[in-house]
Amino acid sequence: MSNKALNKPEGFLQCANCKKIIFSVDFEQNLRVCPYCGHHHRLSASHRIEITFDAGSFVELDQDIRSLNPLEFPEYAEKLAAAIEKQDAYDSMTSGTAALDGLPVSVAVADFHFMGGSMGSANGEKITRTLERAAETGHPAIIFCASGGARMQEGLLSLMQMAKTTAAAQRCSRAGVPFISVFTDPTMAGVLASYASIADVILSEPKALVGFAGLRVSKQAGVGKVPDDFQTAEFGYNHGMIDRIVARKEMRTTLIHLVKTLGGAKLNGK
Amino acid sequence: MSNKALNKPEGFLQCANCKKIIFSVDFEQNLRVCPYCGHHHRLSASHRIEITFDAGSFVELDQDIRSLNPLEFPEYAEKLAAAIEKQDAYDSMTSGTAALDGLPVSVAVADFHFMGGSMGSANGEKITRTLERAAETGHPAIIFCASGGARMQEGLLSLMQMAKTTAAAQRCSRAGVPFISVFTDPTMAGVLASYASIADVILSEPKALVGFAGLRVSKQAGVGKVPDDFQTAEFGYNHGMIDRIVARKEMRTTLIHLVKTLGGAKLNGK
Amino acid sequence: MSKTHKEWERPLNELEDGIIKLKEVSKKEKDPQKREALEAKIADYETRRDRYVEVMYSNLGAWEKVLVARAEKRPYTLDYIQAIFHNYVELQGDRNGFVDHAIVGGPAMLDGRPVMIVGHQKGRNIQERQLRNFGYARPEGYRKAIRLFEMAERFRMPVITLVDTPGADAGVEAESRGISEAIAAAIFKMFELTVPSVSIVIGEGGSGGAIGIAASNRVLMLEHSIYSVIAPEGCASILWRQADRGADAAKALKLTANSALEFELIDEIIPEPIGGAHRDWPTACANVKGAILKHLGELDQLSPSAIYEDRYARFRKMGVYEDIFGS
Amino acid sequence: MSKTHKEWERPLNELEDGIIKLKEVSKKEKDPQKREALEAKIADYETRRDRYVEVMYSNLGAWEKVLVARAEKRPYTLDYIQAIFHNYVELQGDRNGFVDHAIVGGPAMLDGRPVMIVGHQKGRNIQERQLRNFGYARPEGYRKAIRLFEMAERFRMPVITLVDTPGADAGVEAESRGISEAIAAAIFKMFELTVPSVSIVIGEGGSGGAIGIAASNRVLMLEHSIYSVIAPEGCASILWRQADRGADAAKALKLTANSALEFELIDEIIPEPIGGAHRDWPTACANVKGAILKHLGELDQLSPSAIYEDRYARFRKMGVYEDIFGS
Ligand SMILES: [Zn+2]
Ligand SMILES: [Zn+2]
Repeated sequence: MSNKALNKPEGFLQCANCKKIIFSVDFEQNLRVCPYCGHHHRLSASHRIEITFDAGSFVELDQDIRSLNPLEFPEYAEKLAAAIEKQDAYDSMTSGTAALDGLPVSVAVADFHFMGGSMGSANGEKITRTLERAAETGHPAIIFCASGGARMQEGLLSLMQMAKTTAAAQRCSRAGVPFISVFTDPTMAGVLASYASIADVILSEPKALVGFAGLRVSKQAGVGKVPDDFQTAEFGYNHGMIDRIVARKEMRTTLIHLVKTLGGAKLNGK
Repeated sequence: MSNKALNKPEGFLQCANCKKIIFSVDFEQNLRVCPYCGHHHRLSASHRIEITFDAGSFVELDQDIRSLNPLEFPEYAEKLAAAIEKQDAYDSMTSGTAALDGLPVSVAVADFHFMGGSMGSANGEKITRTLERAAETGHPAIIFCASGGARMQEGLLSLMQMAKTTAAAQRCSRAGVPFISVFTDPTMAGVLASYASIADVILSEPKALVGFAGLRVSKQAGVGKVPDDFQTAEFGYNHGMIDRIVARKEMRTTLIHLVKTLGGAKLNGK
Repeated sequence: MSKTHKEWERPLNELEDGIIKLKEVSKKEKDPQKREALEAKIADYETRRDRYVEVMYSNLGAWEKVLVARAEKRPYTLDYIQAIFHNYVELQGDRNGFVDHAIVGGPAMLDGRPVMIVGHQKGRNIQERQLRNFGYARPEGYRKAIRLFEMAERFRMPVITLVDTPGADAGVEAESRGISEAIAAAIFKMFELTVPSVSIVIGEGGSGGAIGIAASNRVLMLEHSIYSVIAPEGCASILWRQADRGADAAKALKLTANSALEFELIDEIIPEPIGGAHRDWPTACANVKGAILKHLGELDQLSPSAIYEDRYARFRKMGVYEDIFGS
Repeated sequence: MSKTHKEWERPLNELEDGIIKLKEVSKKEKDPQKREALEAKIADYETRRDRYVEVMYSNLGAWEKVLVARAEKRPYTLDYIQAIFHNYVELQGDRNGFVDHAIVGGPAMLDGRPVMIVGHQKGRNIQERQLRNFGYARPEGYRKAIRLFEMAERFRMPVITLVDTPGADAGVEAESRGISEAIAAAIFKMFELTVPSVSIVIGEGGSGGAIGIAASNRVLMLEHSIYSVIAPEGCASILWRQADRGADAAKALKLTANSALEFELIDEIIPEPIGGAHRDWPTACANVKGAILKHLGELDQLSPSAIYEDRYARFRKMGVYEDIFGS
């Protein structure tokens, strides 16, 4: 299913889920959540940052980090260049520092539009730095995930990003600093099977696609029937993997509560 | 099912499981395991100690500890006195120190024949001391369990033995000393839901009854059908709760391997 | 069969219903004289009601305690959380494939300080009761609790647990996922903590299911709560093969807060408002809050390793036995 | 469709079958002269066979490595354990309700010192293959591994892991019990360790399923093993929508030990006997043992905290990226 609201006649859009026509102003005011069916359309990293953290508090870091093509993988250089050109960014992950109700946090926000948010060397490095900054400063880490998984075109280097980012999360944990990951549509495969799933708290937007392998692969591998809500956030919630499904408009408040309580001791220097 | 081999004409017994007649000498040589069906008949604590640990290595401790009747629970005093009289012991648990292939171990061995091996204050105290001795000396703890659960007649005091013995196991773990529990028929309820199940390694004799509640209660509580092997050691093994089903004649060797490997660092003073 | 709490309180409830009706009549009454008479009657009934409640609750027997502890209108864990804490974020998930709504928990603020809360949760209507499995927690509930305990340790948050369960789920599914192991592991994890922990039995403290989240530095009981190694009905059924002799078993089991205090198994009894917590939630919640603050305040004086040792020592001494020669 | 290892080795196998037959004939031959001629022929065939093997294996392409890494007769984890260690006690149980036979492990002795072993296990016959889920580990396998890692840390035992999986189980059941979480948690746990850890890719190092037990201080690969972010067939199917272009994908993915070493993702390549590990188990096992002893010996020099930092630093530097202005 495409997750992109389609542009319709001037000032109107069509919901990617229920196909109803939405007045653009309403759509934006409702944080790109369909007012009819509640479908959470994908957000760009900058939009997500804007609606989540204190106004003007975000400071971007690591913005020049970009993947190379060490394997000289077929067509990779072209794809990467096109993504950089189109998204005006070097990677799907935007990382830096921000504040939530005045409390400092170390953040990274994924943008699925950049090569499906796949995790290559640059992506892994930015996540790692985000978690390391949290461990060092004692400021809670918050990562918004959106990814199809590891970036195949960087081969084993990409697989190692699973280990590297998870190691950084462990360091954060050892330092007693909270790490909250937020699943957005979609959070899959190598990202789900590494740092994203070992956060202290895992939140998810409603109906986000969340799973280990593509549905086709799961069906081939399995014997039982596939539940209707398979690989949705709700399935993850009902199977103990997600702590809370949080509607987009409640996300900021929920994060503030968590940062205050879980980060309380560190943030007060105790 | 009764677990007691019945005495038959001079020199013969009947297997409690397959009902076949067994020559007593064979039965004893086979460690009271039926040569026909492999049924492991219950053992007394002294017999278990004899066949498990190095000959003559066992030194009993805590043998004078006995339960009182603080709740003045109906009929408890009489039942307890009768058990003491019949079993010539103050409690179902025999505790002390022993050796396995020359390596020192802290041990406790339950005897189901004493009031169904139920855990009251005396029982909990002996388990606690066994685990504390392990933590202090660095000698691995080995506990053979056989119990219907907590001793109802000591009320909340019995329930607290679950916490007390589990705390002692935690202390053992914190000290880096291995704790191995061995389930024998039956290992149930309050004992299963406390120290027995948080051992580093859990072994079980084949077909031992192992469960949280009586079968009747489980059936009432549940909705699904009851599997054929429900609440057997094999069921526990297939549901991730038991590490190994070990035949009685392999138990000593298995314990020696575990004590050598898991206890290696501590026993060599590293 | 033994009475339920509702049946036991019927005379009282009838009196209360009568008062409500009289009040309605009085409100509609135009004649001042008649209204005055009615109001006098109401005042009289209320006095009688209060005295009745006082007498009824002043000296509850063990079985009456069982009835009150199980009362449907008693405040449950989420009611206490709502009244006492702020910024509560309930966290689900055992991270093992299952979810349990009979145990709830998450971080929250208590008068400006972060704490981690874990508690059994019963349901108040039939749908919620089913969702919450009638308060019988499953393995995943205890595994969730373990996660929250670990988080509390990592982030240096005191742990508050609220105990209110008839017992852990003993069904085939729960058994297959290791209900015994889950309870044992939860107790074990509580003993690992170097942050303070306070547990309060707010209703039913039912056997293994209760102790699974009650291995704390301080264990308190609400005045009319119960704490028992086995449900009285189960005990009666084993002892006398008569499940309906629960009242006799309750007495024999000594499952009241007074007995628990006498055997030094709990640290304090939290008084309930007259007529029980279910008659006055705000007072019950205030008393619970006061008790938590008091005990946390005391535990705040201890270092992390002293917290650990204090908890160990607390349970280490539990038990009544004779050791003739020592050893 | 691409060839299997068996098909690829067919000419060689035919030659070997021929040699076996000739030997039988020779053994029965009574005439000394004829026997001598036969034996000369055998010797000639054997020389040719040896040269053939040498040529065939001296410069394997990426796809041939895939075939060899998957060879049915290659030694598996339990074969290495059997040959290298003593007193091995296999421990089951995730302590969460499930059991997985695609990951095995337990404590054992290595030349007199205790170690903890964890490895993927494939099956050799059809029953065992089903039991072991064809080497696709399930969540419970990783959770068992976590238990064993924790035990290793508690009892100060080095951890040895043997990696040999086409990938983790991606089925509906595995998903419902959190295969992703289980892998992540296993990696996480490995990074917690302050005891040394050594991982060896002995066959297939298949994506997440492999890294789940391969976050060690030292990661080694057998000469003809492979290590890849995705199965070549899966990659081909995504890239070109042609699963049978696995050979092309294998080349593009650079999944050989040489490439892994070149990108500094592994520490050493363990040589295999000529013709591959499946042709000479004792030599393969001896080489693996030698490598373990060598690396453990080096790691023994480090303090627990240095072990932890060494592992972190090892993975921290992995990745090839440009950071124009730094930051
Ligand atoms: Zn819609
Ligand atoms: Zn028999």
